[in-house]
Amino acid sequence: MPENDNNPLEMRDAFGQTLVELGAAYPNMVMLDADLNTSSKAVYFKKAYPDRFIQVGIAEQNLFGISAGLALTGFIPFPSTFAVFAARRALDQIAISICYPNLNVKIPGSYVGVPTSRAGASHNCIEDIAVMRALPNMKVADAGDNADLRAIMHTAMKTEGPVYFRVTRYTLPVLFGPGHTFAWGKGELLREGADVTLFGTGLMTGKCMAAAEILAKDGIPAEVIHLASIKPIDRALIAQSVRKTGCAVTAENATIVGGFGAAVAEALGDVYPVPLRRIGVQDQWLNSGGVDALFELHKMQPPHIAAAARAAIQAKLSPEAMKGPGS
Amino acid sequence: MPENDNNPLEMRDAFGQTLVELGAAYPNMVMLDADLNTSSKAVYFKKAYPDRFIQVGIAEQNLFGISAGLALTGFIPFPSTFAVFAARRALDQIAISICYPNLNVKIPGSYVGVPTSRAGASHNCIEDIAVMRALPNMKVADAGDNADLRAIMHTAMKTEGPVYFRVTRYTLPVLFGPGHTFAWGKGELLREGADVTLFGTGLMTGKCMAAAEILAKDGIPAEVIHLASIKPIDRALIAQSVRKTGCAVTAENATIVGGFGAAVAEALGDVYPVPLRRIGVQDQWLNSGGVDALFELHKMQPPHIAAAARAAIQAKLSPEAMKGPGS
Amino acid sequence: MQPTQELSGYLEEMAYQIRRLSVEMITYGKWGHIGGSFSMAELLAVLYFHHMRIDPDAPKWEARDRLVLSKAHGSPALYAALALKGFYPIEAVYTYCELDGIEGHTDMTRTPGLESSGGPLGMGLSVAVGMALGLRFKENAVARVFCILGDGECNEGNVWEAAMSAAHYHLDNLIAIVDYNKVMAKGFVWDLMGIEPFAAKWRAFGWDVIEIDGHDIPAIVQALHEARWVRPAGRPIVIIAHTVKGRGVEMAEFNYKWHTQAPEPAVADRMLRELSRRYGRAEEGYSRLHEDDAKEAFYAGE
Amino acid sequence: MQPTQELSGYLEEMAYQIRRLSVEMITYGKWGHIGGSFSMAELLAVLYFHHMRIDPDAPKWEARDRLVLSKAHGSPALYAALALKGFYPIEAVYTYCELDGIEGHTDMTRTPGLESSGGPLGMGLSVAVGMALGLRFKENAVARVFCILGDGECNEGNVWEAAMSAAHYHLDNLIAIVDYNKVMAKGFVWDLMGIEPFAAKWRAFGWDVIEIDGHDIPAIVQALHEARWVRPAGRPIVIIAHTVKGRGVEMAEFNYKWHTQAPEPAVADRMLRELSRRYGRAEEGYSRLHEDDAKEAFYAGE
Ligand SMILES: Cc1ncc(C[n+]2csc(CCOP(=O)(O)OP(=O)(O)O)c2C)c(N)n1
Ligand SMILES: Cc1ncc(C[n+]2csc(CCOP(=O)(O)OP(=O)(O)O)c2C)c(N)n1
Ligand SMILES: [Mg+2]
Ligand SMILES: [Mg+2]
Repeated sequence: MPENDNNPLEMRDAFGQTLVELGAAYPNMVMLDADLNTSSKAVYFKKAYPDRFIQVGIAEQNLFGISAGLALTGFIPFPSTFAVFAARRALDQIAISICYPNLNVKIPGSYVGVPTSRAGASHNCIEDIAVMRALPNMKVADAGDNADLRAIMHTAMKTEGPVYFRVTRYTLPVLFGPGHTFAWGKGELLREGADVTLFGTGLMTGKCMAAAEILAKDGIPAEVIHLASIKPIDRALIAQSVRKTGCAVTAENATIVGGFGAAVAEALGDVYPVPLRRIGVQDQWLNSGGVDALFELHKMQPPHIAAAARAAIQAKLSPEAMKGPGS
Repeated sequence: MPENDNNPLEMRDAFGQTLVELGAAYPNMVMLDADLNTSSKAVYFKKAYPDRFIQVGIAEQNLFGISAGLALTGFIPFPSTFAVFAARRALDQIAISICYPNLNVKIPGSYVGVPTSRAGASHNCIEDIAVMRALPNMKVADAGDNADLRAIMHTAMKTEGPVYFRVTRYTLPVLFGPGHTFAWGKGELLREGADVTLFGTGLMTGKCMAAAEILAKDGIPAEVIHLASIKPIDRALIAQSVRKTGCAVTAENATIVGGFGAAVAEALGDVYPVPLRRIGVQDQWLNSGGVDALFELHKMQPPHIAAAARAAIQAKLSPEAMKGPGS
Repeated sequence: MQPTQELSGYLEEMAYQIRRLSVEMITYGKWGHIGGSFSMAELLAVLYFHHMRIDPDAPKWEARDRLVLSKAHGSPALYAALALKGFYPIEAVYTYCELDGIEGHTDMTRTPGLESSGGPLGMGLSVAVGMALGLRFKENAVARVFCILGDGECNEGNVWEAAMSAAHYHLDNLIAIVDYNKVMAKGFVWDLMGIEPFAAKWRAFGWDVIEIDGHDIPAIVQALHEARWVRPAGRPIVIIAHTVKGRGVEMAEFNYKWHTQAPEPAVADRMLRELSRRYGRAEEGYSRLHEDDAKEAFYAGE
Repeated sequence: MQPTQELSGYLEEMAYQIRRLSVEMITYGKWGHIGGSFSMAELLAVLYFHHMRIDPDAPKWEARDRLVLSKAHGSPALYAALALKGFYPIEAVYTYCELDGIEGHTDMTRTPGLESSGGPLGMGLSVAVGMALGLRFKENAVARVFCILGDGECNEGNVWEAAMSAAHYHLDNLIAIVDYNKVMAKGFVWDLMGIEPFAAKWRAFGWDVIEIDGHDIPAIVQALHEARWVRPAGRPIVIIAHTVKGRGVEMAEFNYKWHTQAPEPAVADRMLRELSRRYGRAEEGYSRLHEDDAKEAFYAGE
């Protein structure tokens, strides 16, 4: 079942469909669920391959431990739960039972960030990028659209070792054509521009594209780079772009502390330091609210990205203006 | 029992002694242990105030949940376990039962990083800084010596809300005099220098001081700044220093992904971007070994810091040389 | 300790209002868990309007009883009970899931009367153990700590860590109540992860067990009385309340599809009318049926 | 299934060697857990030298039995068993806790014969459940998965999550063994966090229980035979092995102070001499007593 780019699905449905595709190609793939399959859409796999679907109940520690055991007997497990429960409830199991022995487990983190919205702070996952990135051996990705998610999942299956990828409960605008592929550590230049680079990951890349339009109207050419692969990250492309533009903005559907923005900041410090503005949840709990209201509240909409881009340009032009709020 | 700076204790003993001091000053302080008190040195408190010591057995999720309940009935709990089990095993409980309602719980993370040494990768905690920093409301600190730890603990008691601080199983060289104090978001300039700034946290600050000596012998004046307060971090002091030196090195007893180095990289991107080299565990598991052998293996000794400083200076002087390994 | 006819009637009315308000807020908030709110309506009614020593005018009264809703997705029913009890105006429930409103899962910093924050299952009993220990330290012999758990929630290991420690510390000032409604998020408990023999598990973990019909108001009154005044003998007490998930409207009963789902306003209207008929009240539908609602319909599905 | 005199003697010798090598490697590595290594010496001896279907020349043989050491701090005893079995040379154990050597806690990527990596308590049974499910998927009816747990470890909720799921999936190809040595890291189990009634807990979680003296070799042989061939009836099986922490040298017996502690070489020498006397062997001390050891004495304490 290929995704239908003309009538975009919610990303979680694209996730479910891709699970079915992969299940056909990999007879040793098994899906595990902790009582959330019709929400996460692991249910697609359950319906297609009931014999390879394992329900563990509401027990996330066990979910990941069992997955380790299945990987050790030759299966490729997809333990599925909400991202908060992967990143927080079962972190020790993911770290030691899975990452440490580098087991072949693919972990989808469902219900990430703002679009989880009304469920509130305990469920609107903002810390998974920071947390998963900190684990040695773990690879981390956040898809920009459904085609990207599908490509990530296909690549994940061909990658030996643990992978964490985010699945959003949201319908994303189409960014990529049908032939789209994904490779670890490779970013995608989506739009060229000379004045500032907008680095997006996950659903925020679409908002970066919209921000670039806003900036273009003001005569500011912004470059947009999509970095679905957060770990490893495309340091070469980052360096190449900021060497031209001289300043950057990151945008992620997550906390700006330690996550994607930090990954770019680390890379910039390593390869080419420039002023950086980070868009995302500003170290607050992501409480309940409507999706758009939350994007607005946390200043994650295209106009906010555009404003951050202007601030970055300003900082580049007048180093004295770089004194941020802290100085 | 004040710490004895002339005959330095292992930091965990300074921790134990300070617990006893605080227990005298705060009758509503309670200590919780998950079967590790003679290792963590929570045992000092247990012996002094047996009525305020609660053993929960080997059950870290429960350890932090119970602490939330005690905080809600007016106590100031110190739930104590190894750092890995706070940061990984009980992260959901720390995040939602404690941080989210901003409860007054003080969390010591014992046995951090390299000096945990022989216990091996599952116990040598490297990800706690990245993980704890990602939680809204959480404050994070890593002491440079025993006096610093004592100051952090005293300040933590006067701070409303959750605090995470690291306790090392190691004897650290003395950095601070007896009148030493600690304030959130305040760094300490330990040595002035014009060519490069060495930002240290935890036991790595001492190694930065030694690195500065090495550099001085080569005629390179290095500035050393100790940032025990990792979150919040002293952005003003960071900016002020790098505006002068133009490049920096961070050094932490933890993974360089998402932790202290990332916090500094984030701050630099915000306020004054300069080339940055990050010393710490390079995104690998910190397997068993002798302490010195591990510091050597992971290139965390003063000569390595000095070499990183030279590389940072090089990058500052010839921007083209800034192309790091990734570009 | 049989309640009077009058008391039972009053508590029944409160259970009815809890159900009504749950539907109102879930529909208006466009998100929430009907099944698990309905199944504990009688439990909350008896706790908040008869058994618990609490004072809405002094929500932080030191000697009060405390309730931790561990199955925090059942928040609508609790928010309704707190509003009906007078902790805040009834109107406030219509801010459910709104910015700066009442949080989808429980956030104690935003809602008076809430004793803890939650969302992730399995955590609340530990918090309750901490409170019960705290009360013991304070030598408060009267106050009780209640903790409501889901049956599916009891899959979580954290529950059993807490259970073990409560027995170890002889916390007979702690009363857990399991809303044993036989259904979890995506199916029946026995199908997804069986928990039987359930009472035996609690007993083996050192608890005293009382089993009741969790919709039978006199039985609940009696069980709580017993748990507070008769049973305490150095063991924590669990009331296993056999309930029906979604109890109140037929389409939701024992049906996991109404575990999490906001009804369309028209469906809510039908639900509420059915509810009033069941209770023998004058038929009354959804109060905001015709309100022009500009909110996105995002969470209507599961 | 009484073992012959000869078999018992051989298994006793293996238990003896496991204890000796544990002391050797902990002393030389200057870190490690003597008490919990000693208490399971007989269990490992019977498993690795009699019961388990494994082949050191084909460590990844698909149809092999598997053992997950959930109490991974007991690694010295397991490393000893694997070395004695021939998975690697005995000499390798002297790299314990060294750079690029055998890891302090278990790291399966470094040590042939290890079936999992560990360190944090409470996780292993889940991994074993996954393996048992995996074997079921593969329609391997013969292989068994063993999992050794500590008694203190059973405080961990993760253990009970795993236990519940093993019963739910009728995994009678899974055999858990609890090294019930009555002591955890800092004291007695009943004092720090009581787990009794312990067998009742497992039964209430749907397991079949066998209780034995975990130092009685014929009893272990018999229990494993029963667990593998007699008991399977759709329920996972737990062997509660009553043991003595530190069993083998008096100073360590039932003494939490030897839970984690590397002995000074001279103390190790005394320990090993005592051990040989107890086993009626010629007195033999610490093999590297006089070796000039430049390694830091860092972890000598707890
Ligand atoms: C740790 C955790 N895992 C998963 C969820 C998602 N979730 C919310 S409610 C629910 C089902 C709860 O079932 P049960 O405990 O039986 O509650 P009730 O039937 O009373 O609604 C699940 C899986 C969660 N909130 N927390
Ligand atoms: C999750 C976790 N918490 C704490 C520890 C530290 N620790 C190592 S061994 C041990 C005591 C184990 O006691 P028990 O399970 O009884 O094992 P045994 O007596 O067989 O050594 C503790 C607390 C750990 N390894 N993992
Ligand atoms: Mg239920
Ligand atoms: Mg023990």
